[in-house]
Amino acid sequence: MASIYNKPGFDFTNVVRNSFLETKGIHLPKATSTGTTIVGCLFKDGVVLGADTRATNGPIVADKNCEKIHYIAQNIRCCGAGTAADTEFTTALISSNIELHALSTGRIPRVVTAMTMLKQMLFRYQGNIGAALVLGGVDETGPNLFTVAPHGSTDKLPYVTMGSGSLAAMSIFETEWQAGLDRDAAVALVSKAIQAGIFNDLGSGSNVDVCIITKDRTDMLRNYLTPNEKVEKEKHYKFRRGTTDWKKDREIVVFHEEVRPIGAGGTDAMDTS
Amino acid sequence: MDHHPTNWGRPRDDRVDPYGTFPIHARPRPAKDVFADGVQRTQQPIVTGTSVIGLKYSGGVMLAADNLASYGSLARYKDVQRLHPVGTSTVVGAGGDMSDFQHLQHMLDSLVTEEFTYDDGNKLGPTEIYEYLSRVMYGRRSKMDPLWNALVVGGVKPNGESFLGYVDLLGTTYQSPTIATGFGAYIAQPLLRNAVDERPDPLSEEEAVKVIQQCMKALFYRDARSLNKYQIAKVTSEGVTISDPLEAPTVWGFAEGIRGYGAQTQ
Amino acid sequence: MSIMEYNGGSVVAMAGKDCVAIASDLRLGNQALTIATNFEKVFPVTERIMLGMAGLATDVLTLRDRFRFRVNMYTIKEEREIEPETFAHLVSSTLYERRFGPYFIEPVIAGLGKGTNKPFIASTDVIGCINFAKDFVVAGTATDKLFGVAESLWEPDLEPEDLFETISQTLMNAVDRDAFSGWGAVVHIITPEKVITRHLKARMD
Amino acid sequence: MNAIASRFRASPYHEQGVEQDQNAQDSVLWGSQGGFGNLRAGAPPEFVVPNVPSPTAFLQLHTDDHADPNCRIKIAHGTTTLAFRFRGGIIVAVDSRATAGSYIASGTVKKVIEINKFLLGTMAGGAADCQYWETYLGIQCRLHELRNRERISVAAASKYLSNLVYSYKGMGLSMGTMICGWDKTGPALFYVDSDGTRLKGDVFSVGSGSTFAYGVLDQGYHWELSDEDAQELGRRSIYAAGHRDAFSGNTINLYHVRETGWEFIGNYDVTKMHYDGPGNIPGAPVGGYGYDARVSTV
Amino acid sequence: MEVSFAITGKGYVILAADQNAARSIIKMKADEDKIKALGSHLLMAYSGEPGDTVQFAEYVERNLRLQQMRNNHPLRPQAAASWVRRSIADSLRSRSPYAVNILLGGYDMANKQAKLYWMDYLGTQVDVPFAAHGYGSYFALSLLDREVQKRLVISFPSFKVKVVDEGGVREVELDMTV
Amino acid sequence: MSAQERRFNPYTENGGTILAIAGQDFTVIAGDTRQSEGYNIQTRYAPKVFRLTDKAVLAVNGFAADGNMFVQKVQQRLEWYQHAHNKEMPLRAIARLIQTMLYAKRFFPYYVYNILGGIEDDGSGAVYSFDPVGSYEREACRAAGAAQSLVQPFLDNQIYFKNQLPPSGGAHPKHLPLKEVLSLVIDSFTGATERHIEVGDGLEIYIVTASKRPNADLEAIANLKQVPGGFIGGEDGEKIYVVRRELKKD
Repeated sequence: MASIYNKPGFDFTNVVRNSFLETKGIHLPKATSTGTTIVGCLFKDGVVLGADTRATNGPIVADKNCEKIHYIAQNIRCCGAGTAADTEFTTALISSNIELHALSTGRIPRVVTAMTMLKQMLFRYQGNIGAALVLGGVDETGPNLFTVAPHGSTDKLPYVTMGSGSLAAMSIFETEWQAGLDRDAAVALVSKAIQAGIFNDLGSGSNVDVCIITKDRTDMLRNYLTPNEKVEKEKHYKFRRGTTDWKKDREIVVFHEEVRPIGAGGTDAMDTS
Repeated sequence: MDHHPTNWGRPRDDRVDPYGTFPIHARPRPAKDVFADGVQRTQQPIVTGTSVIGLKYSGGVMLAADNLASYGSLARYKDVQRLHPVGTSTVVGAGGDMSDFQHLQHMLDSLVTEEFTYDDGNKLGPTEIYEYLSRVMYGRRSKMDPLWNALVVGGVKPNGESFLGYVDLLGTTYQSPTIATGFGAYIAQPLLRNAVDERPDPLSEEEAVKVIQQCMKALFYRDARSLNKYQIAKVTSEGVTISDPLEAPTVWGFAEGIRGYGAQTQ
Repeated sequence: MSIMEYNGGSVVAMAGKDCVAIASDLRLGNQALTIATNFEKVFPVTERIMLGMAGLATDVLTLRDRFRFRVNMYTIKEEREIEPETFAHLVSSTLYERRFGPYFIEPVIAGLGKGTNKPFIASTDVIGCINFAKDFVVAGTATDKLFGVAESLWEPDLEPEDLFETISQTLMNAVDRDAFSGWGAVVHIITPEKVITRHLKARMD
Repeated sequence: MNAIASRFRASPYHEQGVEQDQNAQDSVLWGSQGGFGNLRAGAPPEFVVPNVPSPTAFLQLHTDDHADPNCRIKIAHGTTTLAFRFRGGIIVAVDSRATAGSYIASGTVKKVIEINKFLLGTMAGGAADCQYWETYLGIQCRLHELRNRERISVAAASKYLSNLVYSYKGMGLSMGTMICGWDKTGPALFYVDSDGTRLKGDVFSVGSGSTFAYGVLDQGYHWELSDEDAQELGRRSIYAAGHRDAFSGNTINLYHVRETGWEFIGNYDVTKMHYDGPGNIPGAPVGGYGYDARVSTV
Repeated sequence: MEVSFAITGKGYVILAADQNAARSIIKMKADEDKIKALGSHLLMAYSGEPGDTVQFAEYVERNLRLQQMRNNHPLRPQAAASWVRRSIADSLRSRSPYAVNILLGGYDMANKQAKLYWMDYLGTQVDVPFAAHGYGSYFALSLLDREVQKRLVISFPSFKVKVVDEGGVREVELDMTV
Repeated sequence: MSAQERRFNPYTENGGTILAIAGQDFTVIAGDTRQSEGYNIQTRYAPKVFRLTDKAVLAVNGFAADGNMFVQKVQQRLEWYQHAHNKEMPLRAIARLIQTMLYAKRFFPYYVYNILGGIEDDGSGAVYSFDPVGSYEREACRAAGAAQSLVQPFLDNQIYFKNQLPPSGGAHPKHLPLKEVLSLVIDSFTGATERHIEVGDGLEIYIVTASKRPNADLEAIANLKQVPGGFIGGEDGEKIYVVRRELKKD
C-alpha cells in the first residue's frame, strides 16, 4: 500500500533474507503457475475470448472455477495464463491505468494502448512477471486481438491461443476457423477450442468462460458451458454431533454495535479497497 | 548411511556437512528437477522423424506420417518412409531416431521370416507385433540402451477386429482408438478424439481419410519439424496398403489483412 | 526440505449455513523436531474475520503484526470495520508487493460479512493470488491431504455444530497423514452471534 | 573407454534386445520355492544392477527423497527403535510409523521381525531392506539349526547378517537393526547396520527418533530394573520419540526376551499414552505421559 | 556444537548453557558464559554463529538498558521477547544477518509469572514451558534430563546455570558428578 | 558418464490412483483408467487392476511399463506354481513372492506401487500393500499412486473411524458391508478426480468374494460382470467381479 512511508511498486526487503535461506540449502517454493487454455478469435462484428476455469498448484486443482478473463475496460478484456498472481495484478494495474488514460483523454480507450502498456511493463520485468496474455477488444479502429508473452513480445493474429492447452485449442482453430464468422459460429468455435484444451490437457479443466466484445456491447458469459459438473456423491458424510473429541472451548460473544457514519450525507466513505 | 537424526537412514553424503555444522543440517540440492529433466528426451537422437498418427475406422486402421527426417533443425531427408508394413495385417509407424527405426525394421522383418519358415499356419498379427515390440523396447530401456523411438502399431486381428497400440523407448504401452505421438499428441490427438470419441458408430473410410488430412495439415502448420508430404497406411482384412506421398492443401491468406505485430496498421 | 515444510503446520477453512469455520494444527517444528505444540496460526482480524497462516513461522508472526497494523489503519481511516472480501484483497496486495522476495506463508481467510452475515472464505498462494471458494480452502504442509478429505466430507449448508464436526474430522484425519502437521488442533466457528473456539483432542505424534 | 568397450563386446547383431531374465530357465523358480525362488541354495541372491557407470548414484538419484524431493520412487523410512539388556532379559520397543517424504505411508508397520522363537530383529531404515534380509537371516538360522542340531547364537546370527549386508556396502542399502535374543550365554544384544558396523552392547536405540529415546532411556536405565519397570521404560522412551520426532509415532510395540523365548507384551497407541497413559499396569504411572496432560488443570 | 536448555517452574526459570568456545576442531576456551543477564529479572542464553552471538547479545543488552533508562522501568519478558524477535527478523533482511538462537527467560514482576521464550535465527518465537537449542535438544527435549553429555558425540565438561525468579537473577553451581 | 547415459532417464510417471479395501468376506480393489504423461492424456482406458488367480487381484501404479511387465512376470510365476502343485498359490504366499520379486530389483527398482487384494485361505478379505522395493504389510485398506495422499486420510476416517468417538454405549462396526465399501470407493475416486489432474476418465472396481459367500448383495450393483477364471473352487469357490464406471474426463 503506497503511502508517504512506502514507495509504490514492489518491495524487495525480503530478497536478501530469502537468498540467505537458499544458501542454507532450503528449497524456496515456486510461485503457483497455472496450466490453462485461453483463446481469442476475430469474427465479423468483433472479438470472442474464451478461457477454461481450472487453477492448479502442481498436480492439485487449487480452484475449480476461477475467472481467467480479466476486465481491462468496458470494451477490452484480457485472458491470462502463467503465474496466476501475475496475470491478476498485471491486468488490474493496466486496467486502472487505462481507466486513468480514458478519463484524461475523454475517449474510449484503444486496445493497442492496453497492449502497449502491457508489453512495456512485461518487457521491463524481463519475463520475471510470468504473465502470458490474450488481449482482445473493439475500439475506433475495429476489432483487435493480440497475444502478449511474458517477456513482452506481442503478436497480432485473427485467432490466437495461450497456455498449456494452447496447442489443443490451436488445432481446432487451424482446422475450423474461417474469416468472417458470425457471432454464434465464433462463440461455438471458441468454446470448442476451449473444450479441446479442457479434455486433452491436464492443466486445463472445468468450465468454459466466453466473452463477446462487439462495437456496441460486451457480453461476459461466465460459465457459458459447464461440461464437468461434479457428480452426486454416493453417500452423505454429515457426522453425528459429538463425533469429535475436544478438550476445552471458549465462546466470545460478538457485540452488535451501531455504526454511526460520520461525514456529509451520512454515506460511507469512499471504498478504496 | 547417514546417522544424523534428520536424515536418518538416507544415503550419506560426506561432501556436505560432515560434522553437522550450524545452524541447518542441509543436504545438497540438485540445481533442477533431474527427474523431470530426464523425461524430455525428444531431442537426443540424431536423425529424427516427427509425429505418427493413427485411428481406427470401420473395417480397419489408418496410420499417417510425413516423409521428413530432420537432422537437428535441418530438414535433412525429405523422402523417408516412416510407415513399415509387417506381415500381412500390421503396420508400424515410427517417430524418433531413424537409424534405430531401421534396426527395428530389420528385426521385424527377420521375425516375420522366421515365423514364415515354421509354416505352422500361424501368422503374426498386430497384437503379437505389439507385444514383441514392447518387450524389445522395455528390454533395451532396462539395459539403459534404448531404441529412441515412439512407435504406433496398427493392424487387423485375425478375428477382424482392428488394433491400434503405442510403444515408446521406455517400454510404455497403451491402446486407444486414436493415437498420436510426439508433437501430434498435442495437435492431432484433440482432433482425432473429437472425430472418434463419443461416436456410436465407427468412421467410414472417407471420413477417416478426411480427419487424417486435417490432422496432417494442422501438424504441418504448427510443427516446425514437419513436412507437407505424408503417407497414409491403411490396414484392413484385405491387407496393408501404403499410399504414395500426399500433400495437404494449405491456405495462408488469413494474414493478408494483418500488418505488424502490434500498433502498426499500415 | 522446502521452506514451507521447515516449521510445518496446516490451516483449513469451511463455509456453512450463515457461519464459517477455520481450523489449524498447533505444531511448531524445526524440520523433524517438534519444538512446541501450542503454536497458534489463526488470528482474529475483526470480531467476524479470522486469518490463518501456514508456512514459515517467523513470517507468520511478522505478518500477524503487519496485518493488525494495516487493519487498524483501515479502521481509523474509514471509520468502519473491514469487510472479509476487502481484507482478502488487503492480504493479497500485501503479499504481491513482495512478488520478488515473498513471505513464505499461505493465508486462509474466513469471515462473515457485516450486516449480511454472508459466509466468506478465501485463500491465496505465497504471492497473493486469491482463490475465492464457496466450499472450503486449505493451506500448509497437509494441503493435498486436506483437499482430498474435504472434497469428500464437506456438504453444503451445515449448521455451526455440524460444521464443527466436519472441519474437525477433515483437519485431524488430514494431518494424521502428514509428518509435519498435527500435535493438537484448534477450531474457530464464526456465527453471527459468537465465535466458538475449541481445542481438539488430536493425535500428539 | 571401458564403457564403450563393454557395450560393444557382445555382438549386438544376434542379440534381439528382448529383456533376458537370467533366472528364467532356473528350475528353483518352479514350485515350492516360489516365495524365495531367487535365493539359490547357499549362495546369496542375485540382484539386477542398472547398466550405468555408477549404480549407486543412479539409485540415489531416483530414490533419495531427502536429497531431492522430486525423486519419484519414495522408499519408506523413519523410525525409532530401542532395545536394552537388563537383569530380566531384553526389552525391545519400537514405533510403527513409516514415512515417504512428508507423507505418513503407514502407521501400522511391524518393526520387530520375529526371526524365530528366540531371536528378534528390529527394523530401521529401508523397510524392504530390513524385512528382506532378516527374513533371509531367518532362513539361514533355521538351516543352521538343521545342520548343527542346536540354535544359532545371537552373536553368530548377527555376524551373519553383518557380513551379508557388508558385502553390499556402498550399493545404497539402508538398514539399522538390533538383533536380540537369548542363547547359551544369556541375553545378548547386537547392533548391526548397513555400513557393516556390528556392536555388542547393553543399550541401543536406532532411527531418526533415537536421540529422544536415549534421553529417557539413559535416565531411567540400570541393570537391576524389575520386569515391569523395564517394560515401562521402553514404552515411555518410544513415546518420547514419537511425540518429538515427526518421523516416528503412531503405536508402540513392546517385546520382552526371556530365557524361554520372546514374549509380545503389547501394542500401545502413542496418543493414548500422551493423554491417558498405559492404564493400570504395574510400573506405569497414573495418567498420561504428556507434559500438557500432566500439568493442565482442565 | 553448542547446547543450551531452559525450564520454567513455579515462579522461576532456570537456564543452562555449555561453556565451550570452539572453532572447528579446536577448543579455544572452556569457561565461556553464554547466558547474559539483560536486566534484574531477565536472562538470555544465546548460541549460534561465532561472533554474531556476543555482538547480538550485547546489542540487545544495551538496547534494553536504554529502554529502561528512557522509560524508567524495564521491559516485561513478553515485550522484551517481542523486541528481540523483531531485531532478529529485521537483521535477517539485512546483508549480514545475526545467526543467533536464543532462549529468553524472565520473571514478570507485574503478574508474578515466570516466562520462557524460544527463538531461532529466523525470528521464530514461541512461548514454551521448557526448551533447548543445539543438537542437545534432540536428546533433552524428550526429558530435559541431566545425562545429556553421555550420548552427545561431543560432550560438555561443564555448564553455566542461572536462575531467575522473584528475587532476580543468580547463578547456580551444578554438580556434574551425579 | 556419456551424454546418452546422462540424459536417458529410464523412468517416467503415468499418473492414476489405485486403492483396495478388505471386508469380512470380500475385498474390493479399484483403479482409475487414465494413463498420462506430463499434461498429456495418453489413453483414457489403460487398466491398472489385474486378475492373478481366482482369489487374488493385483493393482499396479507408477511407471506403466514397469507395472505391466511386473504383472506379467507375477502371472508367469503363478502359472508355474500351479503347474507344479496343481493348486493356486495362497494369497499370503503371493504377497511374499511379490516382495522377493520386487527386492530382486533393489538396485534398479521397479517404479511401481503394488496393492494386492484377495481372499486368504481362512476366507477373510485381505489387502497387502508394497513399496517399490518390496516392503509390505497386510492392511484393511490402502490407497496408492498420484492421489494417495488425497484418498488415504479419507479412508482412515471412514474405514478405520479414526478420530471419531463412537456413539455413547456403542462401538464402531468392525467390518463394513459391501454396499457401503463400494460407495466409499466411488466417492474416493470422484473426490480425487475433482482435485487431482492425473485421476479420471474411468473407474474399474474388482470385487473378490470368498467361497460360499451369499452374493445376493451383488445383484443390486449396476454394470457388474463376472471375470472369467480358472474356477478351481467350483461353483462355490471364490469369484471375481468387475464394475466399470465413468469418471470426469477433464
